[in-house]
Amino acid sequence: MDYQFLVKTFFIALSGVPTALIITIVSLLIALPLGFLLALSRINRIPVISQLARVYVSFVRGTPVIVQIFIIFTSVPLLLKPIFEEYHVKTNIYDINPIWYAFIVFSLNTTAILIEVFRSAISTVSKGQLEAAYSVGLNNVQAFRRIIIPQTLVVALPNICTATVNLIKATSLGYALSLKEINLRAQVAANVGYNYIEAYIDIFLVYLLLCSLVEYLFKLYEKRVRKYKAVDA
Amino acid sequence: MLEIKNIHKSFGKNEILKGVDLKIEKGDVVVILGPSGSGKTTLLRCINFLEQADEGQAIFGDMVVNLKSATRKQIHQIRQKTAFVFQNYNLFNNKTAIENVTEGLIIGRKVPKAEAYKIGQQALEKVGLSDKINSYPSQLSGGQQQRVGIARAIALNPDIILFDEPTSALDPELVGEVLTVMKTIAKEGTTMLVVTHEMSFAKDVANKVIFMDGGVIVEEDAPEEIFSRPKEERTQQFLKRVIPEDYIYNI
Amino acid sequence: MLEIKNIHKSFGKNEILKGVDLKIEKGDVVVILGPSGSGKTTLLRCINFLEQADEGQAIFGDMVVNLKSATRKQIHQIRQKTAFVFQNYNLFNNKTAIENVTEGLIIGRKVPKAEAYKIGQQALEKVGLSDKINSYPSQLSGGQQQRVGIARAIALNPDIILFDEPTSALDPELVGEVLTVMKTIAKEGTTMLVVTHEMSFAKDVANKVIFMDGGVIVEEDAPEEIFSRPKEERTQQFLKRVIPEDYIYNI
Amino acid sequence: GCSSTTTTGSKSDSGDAKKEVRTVKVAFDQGGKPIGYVDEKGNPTGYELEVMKLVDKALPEYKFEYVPTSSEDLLVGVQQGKYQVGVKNAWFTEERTKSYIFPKEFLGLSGVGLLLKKENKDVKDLSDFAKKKLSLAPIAASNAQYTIVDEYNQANPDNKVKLEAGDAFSVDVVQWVNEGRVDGGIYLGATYEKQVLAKDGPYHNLADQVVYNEFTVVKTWPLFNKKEQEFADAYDKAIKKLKEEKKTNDIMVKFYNNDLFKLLDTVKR
Amino acid sequence: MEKYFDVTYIWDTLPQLIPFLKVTFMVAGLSVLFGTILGFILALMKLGTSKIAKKIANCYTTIIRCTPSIVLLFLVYYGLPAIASNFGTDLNTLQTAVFVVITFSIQFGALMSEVMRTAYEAIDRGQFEAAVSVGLSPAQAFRRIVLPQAFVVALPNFGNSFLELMKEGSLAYTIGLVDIMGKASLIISNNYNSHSLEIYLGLSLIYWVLSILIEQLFSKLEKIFSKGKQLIKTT
Ligand SMILES: Nc1ncnc2c1ncn2[C@@H]1O[C@H](COP(=O)(O)OP(=O)(O)OP(=O)(O)O)[C@@H](O)[C@H]1O
Ligand SMILES: Nc1ncnc2c1ncn2[C@@H]1O[C@H](COP(=O)(O)OP(=O)(O)OP(=O)(O)O)[C@@H](O)[C@H]1O
Ligand SMILES: [Mg+2]
Ligand SMILES: [Mg+2]
Repeated sequence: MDYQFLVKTFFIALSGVPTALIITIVSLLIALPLGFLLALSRINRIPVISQLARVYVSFVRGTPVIVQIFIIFTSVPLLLKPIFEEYHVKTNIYDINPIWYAFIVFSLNTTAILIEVFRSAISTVSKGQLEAAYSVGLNNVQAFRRIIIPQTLVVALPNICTATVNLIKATSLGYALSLKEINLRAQVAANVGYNYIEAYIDIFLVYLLLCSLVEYLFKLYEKRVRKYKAVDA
Repeated sequence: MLEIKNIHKSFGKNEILKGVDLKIEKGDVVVILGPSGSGKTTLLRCINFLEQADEGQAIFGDMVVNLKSATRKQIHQIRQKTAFVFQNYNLFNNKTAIENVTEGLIIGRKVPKAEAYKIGQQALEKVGLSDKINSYPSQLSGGQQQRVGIARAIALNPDIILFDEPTSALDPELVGEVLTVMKTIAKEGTTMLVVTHEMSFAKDVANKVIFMDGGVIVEEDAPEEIFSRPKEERTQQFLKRVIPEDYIYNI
Repeated sequence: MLEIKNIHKSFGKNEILKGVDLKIEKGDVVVILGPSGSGKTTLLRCINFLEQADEGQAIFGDMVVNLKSATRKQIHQIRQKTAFVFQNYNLFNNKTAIENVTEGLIIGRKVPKAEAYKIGQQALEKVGLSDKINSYPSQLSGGQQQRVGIARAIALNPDIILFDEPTSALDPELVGEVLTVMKTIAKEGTTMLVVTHEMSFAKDVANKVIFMDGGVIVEEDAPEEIFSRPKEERTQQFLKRVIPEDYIYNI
Repeated sequence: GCSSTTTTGSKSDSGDAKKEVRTVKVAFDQGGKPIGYVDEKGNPTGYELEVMKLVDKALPEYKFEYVPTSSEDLLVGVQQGKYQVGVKNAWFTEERTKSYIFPKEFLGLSGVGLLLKKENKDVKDLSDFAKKKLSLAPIAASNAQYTIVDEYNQANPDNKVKLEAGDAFSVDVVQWVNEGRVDGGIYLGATYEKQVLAKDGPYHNLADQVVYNEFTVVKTWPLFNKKEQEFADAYDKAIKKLKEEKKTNDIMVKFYNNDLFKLLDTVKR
Repeated sequence: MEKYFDVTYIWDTLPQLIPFLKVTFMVAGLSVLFGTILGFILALMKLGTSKIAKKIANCYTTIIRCTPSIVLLFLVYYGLPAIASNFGTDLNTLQTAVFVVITFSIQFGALMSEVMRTAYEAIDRGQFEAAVSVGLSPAQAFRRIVLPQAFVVALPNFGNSFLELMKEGSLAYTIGLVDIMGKASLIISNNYNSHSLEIYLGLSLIYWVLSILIEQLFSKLEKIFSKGKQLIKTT
C-alpha cells in the first residue's frame, strides 16, 4: 500500500466533488418541479401526459443508468446534427461540453424517480387541505404553493434524500462521458503507477464523506420543515 | 341574501341531490338535519363549488350563477363571499393558528399583513384562543382546532358561513366549547347554514330547521314547530331516533 | 372476582395513575366516567398489561399478580381471562369477521377449528352480524366493526370484558347499534368494566359508576345516586358539563 | 483493509514444490480483441493468450488457468495476488515496476497510431496532431494508450495534445472520427487491420473515409505479481525459446494480419 | 445517421443476450435471498431496545447507502480475501460469483432493513395490542397479525429494490462475471466496438420488458396478499 499516493489521490478525488455536485444540483433543479408536475398529471389522470409519464418512468427505472448514458451520448448528436444543419445552426454539436449530456441523463433519470416519490407523497396530503384552501379563497396555484407543496415536501423528504444520495453516487458513471468527476480523477491518477487499490479506497472515502454530509443536511432540513408535526405521539 | 334553486347532483348513477331549493336571509341561522347519506354535506359542498352540481342556480345578492357552468371568476367571487367550516377541521397542518386564520386574507384577498394579523387576532380572541396563536394544529385539541376553523371562517368576514357537522368529530366534552362559540357568533348576527346533529343548537339558535332525506327537503319550519309538531312521518321517525326518550334526566 | 390494588403508573415524569383501587364482583357492570386525560384508558390498559404499571396488584380469583413484575406466564393467564374492546375497534385488518373472532380461540386457546367456528358464529349472531361473517373490516361500517370487536371479546368467554369508549369513534346514529349489543350481553350476566361517555348506558345498565379525575377515583356509587346526588364537587361539575341542562326535551 | 502481504494462491499447500504442478491464474482483459478476448464459443483467445498457451505448454510445472475480466480488475487483482499474472496489452513504465514485476522478455508488440479522417492523412504523429489543434477521442484511464499520450504531453509541454480520460465502452473511435465528433483517436494497428481493412470487418465500408497512421510500435508485457519472481523467470526462459522458434510471429500474423517483429529494431520501448 | 444505425443488429443481439439472463437472475435471486435475511436482522436491531444494536444497524445502513456499488464490489472482492488471509484462510479461490452475491447481499440488506422498518412502523400498534388481548403470545401476534400486514406494505418497495438490484448486477462484469450486460459488452468488443448503440438498445429492451414483468408480478402479489385492505383508501 502506497500511503503517500493514497493521501495525494484523496485530494485529487476530492477535487472532483464540485463536478459531482453541479450535476446533482442541476438535475435536482430540473427534476423537482418536473417530477412534481408529472406526478400531478398521473394523480389527476390527465390523458396522454399521464400515459407518457408512465411509459417514461417504466423505461428509466427499468434500464441501467450506464446504458441510458450511452444511448443519450451516442444518439443525441446523431439526431441533432441533421437538425442543426437544416437550420444552419453554427455551433458544432461536438463541441458541446459533455456535462450537458450528464445534465440530460441525470435530470431525466431523477425526474422519473421523483415522479413516483411525489405521487405517493401527494396522496398522503388529504384532499381536505386543498378544499380548505379553496374555501378561504385561494386559487389553485396559491393553494399548491402555500399549503399542498410544503406538506408534500415533508413526506417526500426522506425519499428525496435517498434519490439525491443515489444521484451523487450515479454521477460516478460520468466517467463514461469523460467528465472529470471523483471517480475519473482518481482513476487517471491511479493509471500512472497502476495504484488502483489506493484509488478505490480514496473514491470510497470521498463518496462516504460527501453522501453522509448530504444525508446529514437533509436530516437537519427535515427536522426544520417537520416542526409543525409537533411531538407526534 | 342567498337563494339556491333546483340543485341536482349525481355521483355516477347515484342521484344524491334531487332538486333542492333553499332561501336564506341576512342574519338567518338555518340548521339542516337529516339521516346519514341524505345529501346534506353534498349540498353544502355544491354551494361552495367543492363539488360541481349537475344543475341549479345560486343567487347571491344581485349575482346569478349557474352552478353547473360557473366560470372560474364566478367561483372565486362566491368563495370570497362564503366560508366553510369542515367536519374534520381541515386546518392547514403546516401553518400555526394565526397563519391559518390569515392565509386567506393575505394571499386570497391581498389584505396587508399587519392588518390581516390584527383581524386574525381578533377572530382568535372571539373563539377564546388568544393564547394559542402560535400553536400548530397538531398541538391543539380537537375542540381547539375546530375553534380555529371557525375563527378562520369569521376572519374572512363572509356573507355566510357554511358549517358541516362542526362538532361531530369531537369528544362529547369538547362539543360544548365549539357550540358555545357558534352560539356567540350567531347572536352577533352572522348568517349561518349549519348541518348538525346537535339538537340543542338547532333548538336554541336556529330560526329555521330543514329536514332532508333522500336528496330532497322533506320539511322546513321554525325549530319549535318541527321539534314539537313535525308534520311528516319521516321527520318524526328521525327525531325519535336521534333524541331517544330515555335521554332525559332531571339533575 | 377482580380486585386491583394501589395501581400507579407514570409516563416519564407525568404520574397518570396515583394509586387506584377497584373491586369488581362477578356479573357486575362497572362504568368509569371522568374527564379527558384522567387516566381511564391507562387504567384499563394496565389491567390488561398493554402498559406495565409501576406499582400495584391484581387479584384474579385465587391468583395474585404483581402488576409491575408479572411473569410472561402470569400475563398470558390474565389475558386469557380478560378481553378488551378498543375505542377504535382494532380489528385485524387482514382477517375476515369470523377470523377475527376465532383467531384468539384457535391460536391462543388451541380450540379445534370447527368448534371455534361454531363459537364464532354464535358470537357474531349475538351482535347481529350473521350475514357479515366473511367480510373484511374495511367492508364494514364503524358500528359493524365495533360489534365484531365485541363478538371477538365475548367469543373468548372471558371472566371480564374491558371496554374503552367503545362508541366514541362512531357516528351518533351508529352509537345506538353498539349500545344495544352491550346492553344485551350485560343483561346475560357478563362482567364488564366500561369506560364511556354514554350516560344512558351508565344509568340503565351499570350497577356501579366510578368517577375518576387526575389519576384517582373521586367518587364511586350506584348510578342513581351518583347522577342525582353526586357528593363531590368535581363530580357535579363534570356531570353538568356532559349532560347540559338544556339537553332536555319533551317530545 | 488491504494488505499487499497477501500470500499467493496454492503455493503454500504444495509440500514438495518440485514435483507438484502449480496452478496459476492468468487474468486477461476480455474486451481486447484481437489481443485477448473470449470467442463466440466462450474460449479465451487472441494473440497474447495464444502465446501464453504456448508458454504454458513449455512449463510442465505450471498449469495456467485463464480468467477473463476487466482491465481495472486485472490491475488490482494481479497486484493483490488474486491473479499471478495478467495480460492486457500493457506497456512498460517506470512507476509500474513498483507494483508489478515486468519480466525480462516482452510478450508481444503493438502498433500504435492515429486514426484520422482522410483529409487529415498528413498528420503523422502526436506532434503534428497537437500542432493542428485537433481533438482526440477520450481514452479509458486504465488503457495503455492513455499513457502514451500522457507521456508525450509531459515530454512536449509546449505542444500538448488535449487528452481526456473516458471509457472505452462508450467510445467508438472509427465512427466518431467519421462522424466528425472528434478529429482523431489513438488506435491499435491490430484493431484497424481487423475492423476496417479486413473485407469482413464491421467498418470495412468506411475504409475510404478514414486513415490510420502508425507512429510507433511498442512492446507489450505480462504483469506479474510482486511475489512471482520465480514464475516470471520461468516465463522468460520459455518465451525466449518461442521467439527464437518464430512461433510468436506466426501467431501475430494470424491475429494481426501483420508481423510487427520485423520492425523490432525500431522499437524503442 | 442511417449510415451507422442498423436495426438488424438489435434483433440479432437479442438471442445472444437472452441466455445470459440466467446469470443475471442467479445473482439477483441469491442476493435477494441473503439480503432479505440480513435486512430482517438489521430491521430487528433497529426496532429493538438495544441502543448499541440500533447505532450499529443505522451506521451500517448509512455507510452502505453512501458507497457506490462498483466501489463496494471492489472492496468486497479484494478486501474480504485480504481480511481472511490474516486468519489463514484463502478466499481467492472462491468463484467470482460468490463475491458478487456477497456484495449485493450487503447492499440489498441495507435497503431492505429500511423497507422492513418502515413497513413495520406503518402497522398500527393497536393491531398488536388487539392480538395479545385475545390471548395470542407476542410472537404469535407478530407472526399472524403484524407480519402479514407489514409484508403487504413492504411489497412495492421490495419490488423496486429488486429491480434496482437486477440493474446493478450488471457491474459484475467489472470483475469478470458475465451477465446479460457483460455479454452485451463482449459482443461489442468482439465487433471491435462497432454498432454499440444498437446492441445497447437491444439490451435495454430486454431490461425494460423484464422490469415491466417484475412490476406486474409484484402488483399481482400485492393484490393477492392485501385481501381485506382494498377498500380502506376509497372510503
Ligand atoms: N365523491 C363521492 N363519490 C360518490 N359518492 C359520493 C361522494 N360523496 C358522497 N357520495 C354519496 O352521496 C351520498 C350523500 O352523501 P353526503 O355526504 O352528502 O351525506 P350526508 O347527508 O352528509 O351524510 P352524513 O350525515 O353521513 O355526513 C352518500 O350515499 C355518499 O355515499
Ligand atoms: N404512551 C404514553 N406516553 C406518554 N403519555 C401518555 C401515554 N399514554 C397516555 N398518556 C398521558 O396520560 C394521560 C392520561 O391518558 P388516558 O388515555 O389514560 O386518559 P383518558 O382518561 O382515557 O382520557 P380520554 O377520555 O381522552 O381517553 C394523558 O394526559 C396522556 O397524555
Ligand atoms: Mg355529511
Ligand atoms: Mg381514553
